[in-house]
Amino acid sequence: MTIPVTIRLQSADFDAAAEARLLTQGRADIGAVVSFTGICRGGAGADAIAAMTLEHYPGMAEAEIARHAEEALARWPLMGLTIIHRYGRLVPGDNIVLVVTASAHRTAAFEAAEFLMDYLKTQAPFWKREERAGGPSWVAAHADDDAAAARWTPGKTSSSS
Amino acid sequence: MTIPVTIRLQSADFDAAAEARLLTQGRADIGAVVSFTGICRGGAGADAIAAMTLEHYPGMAEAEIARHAEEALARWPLMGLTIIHRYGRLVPGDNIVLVVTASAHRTAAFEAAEFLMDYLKTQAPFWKREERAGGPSWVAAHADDDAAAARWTPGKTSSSS
Amino acid sequence: MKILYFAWVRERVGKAEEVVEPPSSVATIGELMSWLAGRGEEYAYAFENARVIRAAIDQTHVRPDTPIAGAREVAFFPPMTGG
Amino acid sequence: MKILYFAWVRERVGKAEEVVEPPSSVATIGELMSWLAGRGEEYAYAFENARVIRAAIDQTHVRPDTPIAGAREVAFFPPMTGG
Repeated sequence: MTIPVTIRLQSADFDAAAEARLLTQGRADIGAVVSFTGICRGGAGADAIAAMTLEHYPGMAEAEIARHAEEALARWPLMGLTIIHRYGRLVPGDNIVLVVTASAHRTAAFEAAEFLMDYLKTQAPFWKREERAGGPSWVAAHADDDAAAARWTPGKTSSSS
Repeated sequence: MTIPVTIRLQSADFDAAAEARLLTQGRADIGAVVSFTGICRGGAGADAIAAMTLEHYPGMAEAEIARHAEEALARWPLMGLTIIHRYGRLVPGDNIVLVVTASAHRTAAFEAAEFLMDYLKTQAPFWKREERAGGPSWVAAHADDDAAAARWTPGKTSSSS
Repeated sequence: MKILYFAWVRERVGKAEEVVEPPSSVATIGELMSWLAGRGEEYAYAFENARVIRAAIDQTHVRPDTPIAGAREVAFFPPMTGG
Repeated sequence: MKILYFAWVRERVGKAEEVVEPPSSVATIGELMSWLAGRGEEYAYAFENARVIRAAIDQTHVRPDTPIAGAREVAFFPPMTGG
């Protein structure tokens, strides 16, 4: 059976509900659907941002996401997978990223979605530039994101990263 | 700040997308939304089911779910939480349960959603009765669901349950 | 004391609820199950494997050794299969 | 050899891409970064903390000790912050 996999990079917004519906409609073998939506936060006070620009490396971004989608399909018994990552200028409240996983049982759906999000945060070539009152700045990578991603590597614990 | 919490037990279907939208609309502090939808599976061959009836203990079901919602709010920095559990007769493909968690960051949203699903599976007073060609039968509890729920109890590992 | 039955416990007992007056020697949930099991064939069938049956007092999960004194509503049911 | 720059590496270098011909003594990604850093003030600024800069050869993540022989496209960028 072919597992439906959708990967899209786009500047346009996405409809998380419609994407989840596409994975499940007309099927009776899916028991669990997990949907993760990442949203542009506005911050507060001096940290408030007016907008964010997501830069990406065209070609490599698609390849990296596809590679991790393949890995997720190999590790968990998924019945459907959708990954959408936006690029360009976003304002607070805008959607950034969507991961939808479908499986017979909830554990596979949850784990695969977390795995993909951890890898998107640390391996997919995207960079966030925030516009604040004090001027624009590039978002720094977070050590805890690296630790989160490391937990999926056999023989590697988060404390070693 | 009051955290929006919605808990509903109903025979009617739910709209996962509309529920998620209710949690996030008009806000710019939410960075992560995790939505879990549990769906009635149809099974295959001799295991195929025509329908499923979800019996519940009115009053206690609401109380148990509310108690676990409180616990999730105490353990994770959530900014919104919606739990909907259906009862009554469902056919394959029908929605059963919805958990939506909103937070600033993905880890809290993912963990709280998994915690709530693990507890709904093992502690909320619902019972599934499946209709098969060979007659109706009550779904047996799964040891791995108990193990999944036990991982959230401090000092208790899944192997001890 | 009001007793509720759910799922296959309800089907075996043949009713969803009833009011009973156990003797004062029946002090715990486990003893209440034993006492109910002696009330007839359908009860004996429902409680034949009492170890798998879960109980709640006034809508809170309890264990077999929990005292029933003061309970208004006691429920018996199989392990939960929601979610 | 085509070189791409992203995010603040791109801003510091002042261009998104260029074609360069490093001498044959430049064998690895790390050596390429050192060689680029010597091409001018903007490059020195971009690569002043080379340890934090990530690299890809032909759209695959590589380490500083990876040889650049045969590379068509080399990219330099800060740690990724997608998702």
